[in-house]
Amino acid sequence: MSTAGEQGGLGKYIVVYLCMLAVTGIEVAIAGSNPGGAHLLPIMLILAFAGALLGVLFFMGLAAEKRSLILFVAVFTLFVMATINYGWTDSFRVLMGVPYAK
Amino acid sequence: MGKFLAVTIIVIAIASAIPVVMHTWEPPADISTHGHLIDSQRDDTMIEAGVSFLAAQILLAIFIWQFAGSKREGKRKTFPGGAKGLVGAALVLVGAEVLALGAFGTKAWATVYFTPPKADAMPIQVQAGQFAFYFRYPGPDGKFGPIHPEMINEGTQNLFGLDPEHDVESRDDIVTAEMAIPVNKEIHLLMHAKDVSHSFYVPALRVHQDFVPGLDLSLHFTATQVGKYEIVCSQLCGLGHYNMRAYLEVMSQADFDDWQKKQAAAQ
Amino acid sequence: MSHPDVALGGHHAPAMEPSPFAIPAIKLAMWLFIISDIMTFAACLVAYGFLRNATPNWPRPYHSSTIISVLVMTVILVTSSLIMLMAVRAARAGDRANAFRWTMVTLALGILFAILHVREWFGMIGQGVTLSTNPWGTGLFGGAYFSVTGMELLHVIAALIALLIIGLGYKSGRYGAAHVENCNLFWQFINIVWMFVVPLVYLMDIAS
Amino acid sequence: MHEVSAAPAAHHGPPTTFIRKHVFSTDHKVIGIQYYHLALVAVVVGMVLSWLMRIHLGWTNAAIPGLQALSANGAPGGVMTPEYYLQLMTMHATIMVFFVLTTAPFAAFGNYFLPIQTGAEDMPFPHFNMMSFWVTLTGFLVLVSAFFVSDGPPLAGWTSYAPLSAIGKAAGPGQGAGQVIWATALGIFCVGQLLGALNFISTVLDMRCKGMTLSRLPVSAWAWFITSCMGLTAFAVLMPACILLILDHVAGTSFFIPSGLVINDQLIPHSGGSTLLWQHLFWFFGHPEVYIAIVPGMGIVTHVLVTNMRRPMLSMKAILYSMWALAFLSYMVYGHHMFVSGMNPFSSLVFSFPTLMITIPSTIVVLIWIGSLYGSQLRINTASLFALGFISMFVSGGVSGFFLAQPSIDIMLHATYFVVGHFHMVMGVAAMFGIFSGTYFWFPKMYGRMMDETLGKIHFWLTFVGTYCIFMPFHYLGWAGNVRRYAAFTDDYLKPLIPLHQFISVAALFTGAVQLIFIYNFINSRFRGAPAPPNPWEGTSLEWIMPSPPPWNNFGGKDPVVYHDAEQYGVKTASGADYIMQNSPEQALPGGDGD
Repeated sequence: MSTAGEQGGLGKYIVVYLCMLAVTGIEVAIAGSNPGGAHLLPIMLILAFAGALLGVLFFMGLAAEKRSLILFVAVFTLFVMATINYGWTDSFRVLMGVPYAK
Repeated sequence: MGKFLAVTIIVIAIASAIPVVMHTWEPPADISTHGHLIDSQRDDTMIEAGVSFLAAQILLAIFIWQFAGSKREGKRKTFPGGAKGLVGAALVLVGAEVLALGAFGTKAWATVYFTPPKADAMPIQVQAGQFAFYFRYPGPDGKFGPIHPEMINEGTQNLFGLDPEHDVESRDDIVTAEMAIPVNKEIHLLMHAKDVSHSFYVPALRVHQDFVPGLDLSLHFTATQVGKYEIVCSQLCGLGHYNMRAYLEVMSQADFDDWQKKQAAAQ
Repeated sequence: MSHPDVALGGHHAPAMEPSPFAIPAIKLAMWLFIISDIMTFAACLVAYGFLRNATPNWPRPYHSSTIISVLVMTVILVTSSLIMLMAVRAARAGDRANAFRWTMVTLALGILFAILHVREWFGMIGQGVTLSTNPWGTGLFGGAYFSVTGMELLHVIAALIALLIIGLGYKSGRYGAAHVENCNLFWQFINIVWMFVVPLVYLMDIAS
Repeated sequence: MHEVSAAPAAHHGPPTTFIRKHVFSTDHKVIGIQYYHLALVAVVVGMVLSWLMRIHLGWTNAAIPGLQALSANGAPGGVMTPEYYLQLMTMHATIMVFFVLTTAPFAAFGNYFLPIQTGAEDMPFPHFNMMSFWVTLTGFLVLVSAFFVSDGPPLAGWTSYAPLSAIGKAAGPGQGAGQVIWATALGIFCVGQLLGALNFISTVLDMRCKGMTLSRLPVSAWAWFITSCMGLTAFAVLMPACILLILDHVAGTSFFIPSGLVINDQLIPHSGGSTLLWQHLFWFFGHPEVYIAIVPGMGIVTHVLVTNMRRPMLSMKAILYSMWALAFLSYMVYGHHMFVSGMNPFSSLVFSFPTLMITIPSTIVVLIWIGSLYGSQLRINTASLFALGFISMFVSGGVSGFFLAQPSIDIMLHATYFVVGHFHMVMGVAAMFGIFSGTYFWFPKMYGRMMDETLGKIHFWLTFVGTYCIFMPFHYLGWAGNVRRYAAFTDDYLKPLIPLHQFISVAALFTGAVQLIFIYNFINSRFRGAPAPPNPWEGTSLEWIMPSPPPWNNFGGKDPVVYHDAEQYGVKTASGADYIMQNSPEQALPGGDGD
């Protein structure tokens, strides 16, 4: 099994830990100073992905795994996650396409 | 046994093709201005699909005939061109075929959905509910009064939930149970669902669109033949689904004006 | 690569082809479960986003007190994740006592997180938020809020039970280091979901 | 999640009690057989429902004897009401899609043969595997219980489009408790399949015996692996969708119910939800599900064909890559179910092109099958007959996809019998032929006895012709604009089509009756068939190296070692056989047929 992570001290983990907290802190700062607005979503998503990526790579130890597992998880998950996003265009239509109802 | 299977497959393939070639079962004849695009796209696809179907079935049958139970000695024959040839053929021929179909088919789709109705198109609102269609004409002012769902009452025949006391636009609206339209005039159909999903399917008109509750969609079309056609519901809407229909009467402009007057008087 | 001890055990360890990912079967299964769970959460978040996007005037009820509570919860959860890593390190080194201790600290922080979460729920309920109604606007808000965070909370509770069972089991020698590692994966995954829940469910809805 | 420590039962010695052996068994072979029997029960239920529906469609006012006893409300005097027709249709579709087409080719055969084909003693998580079956069975029982609640099963179809499925009782009979039961059953089913998929994937990746490299895996194992990958993510989306649907029913939420709906002059007390959201979530699962039903069939058929053609496929790689391509495309095309159901018309084009692309891998697979027949020494037996029938059905059902992939043509064909014919041909009958092929092929291994070939062949011929007689006319009906899910045909333009419906009904009753031959053959051979030799079809993969049925630990405690891929057919060997088993170190002599 993977032995990576046993070498090296806790230093790496603490850096990641601080980064994850910092990501949340940045999110709060941005959201707090800039309430509302659709442009908030992409920023939030990018930050959340960055935080999650740190977690997956280091806390879950994916970075230390074999390349094949990294590829499998990354390609599989990102592909399927991307394909579930087809529906968005319709959410805009539900928002705007109601001219004759009350 | 193998030879028998080969013959059976060929007989089935040809028998399946006969009703298509003979046009035994056809949809109602097209009465719309855009329908020929759909029909020709459909017929082109039928040629390609039919050829693929017959070719595959017959090839399958021939090889079964030839090789079932064969016990040849010595060198085996492999399919000329081998896997590379077959994969190449599939990629190139089928790829080109479906791309072409997709690209040309876009035109028919775009005509129906991507072109806005003309400015002088006649607006008609259709409301689908379990299990009937109702139609609303805006009347002389050309405007529909707003719908108040809480006022919908079938007992008092307030089918659209109109409030003529407060809404000026509602006062001259005409509500009918059948749809009459003038021939050769573009109709801008505004679709509203009262309860669950329904569909507006007029085979003769080559028009098909679901009603989406909470979302008012619109369609536009022009009928070119006077006559009486059926509007049916094709989206499962409950126990009366099979029985949900209305008639579409395509009339000359003069007849339509008369009809509209008569309906207005009856309101 | 001596995974038979984990995947098989017992008297007979057959010779196997190596796994292409070089991880034992139970770790692979955990990764697969996480992939599947990602889709479950993705579906929930897409549903939430879809409805939210399609709703004008989505309520924005959160004030600084909520956000502080969420921040505290985040710090607790991320800290617990870090501590869980200590348990994994100890388990890898074969240090059962320490691994158990760190697992229990993680468990305690996890319980604290869950309690704060439930407290926040009660706070919301106290303000009149139910699955179908809320004082601020569209009734969808409550349904979306409770279903997304409920899904998260459900995972937290499942993970807490797992932490307890695996922690005790590892201490008594019933489970191996691989189980602690798997527990870590699941716990980290909850942390990662939280990274999305915080901005999407809370921070986007700060009252203006 | 953490019961994973449980080592395979194999390592604790064979189970001794009846319950551990046959009921709560962790042996993948027993679980496979349990799944198969579940599918068999489900398919009989589903088929009887389709009989009732077909009788009603052919002769709308006919009284069906005994039907009143089943549901006094649904069929007063034995004459089916329109709502009862829709309820039976919903149950027919749900049972067939989930508990037959997913369960039989994937869970049943996959459980039994995947570990054997990889050379493993068992799956890595036998307890999960056992749970997977019992959870699935629970799902089935919950679903069937919908027949016995007061209003009966739901009538919203297997797609359960909201808001019909979400409003509750007011929307129609069965939409209250029945619909909740339906959603609950599917949610449970998803859990069962998740447990199965975890096991399948880890078996293929981590449980291969020495020498069984990934490239030496038999094609059927690959097919189950690909299917598991789809199942892993597709069912994970259906489950939350079902939970949200249940919440709409029982907790008053409005995820799928928009504002301002009126039923019986009453405003529905829900607001703000979106009906399109259900369609997106459902079809995101729904399209991969279709491939979950068919890809194992493709694997089984390829496996059966390669054994009976006595030669390797022209290119097994092409088949494998095509199956992978189908799996990938299945996530990108789901919108073709929604071309005219209110989706953004621009999205329709986005979905249309990948849908058309599906034709390419499908064509590659069919061409490789047909091309491989050329020059083969095709053995005709029931299994290979069904495999050939599968190809024919797959082609027939596949070409109608040309039409349905194009949004413009879909304007005419959407929600007509053309669609019904298309998916019945491809994922119904073709998948069924795959199941039959697998059954006749593997029955000797699973039960230790041979099936009766004569009865099997009679079964094939009547089924082959019968199913064409049922489902080809569906296409003509749809072509003429016959809308599906109608309890009766009262429209003027549909009346001329009724004789064709009657013809279909007769064919359906006949073909259904023919299946009794299969069931008789199955039960009779199970107890009175000739004892099966270890390798009746002279196959090469590992399931054939052990006696039939294999012992409890598959290989008798000896580890097989693999030297070849599973396609060593048509070779020249010292013993004179034309094949080399995967575990035989023997090398082919030069001058073989295949050189």
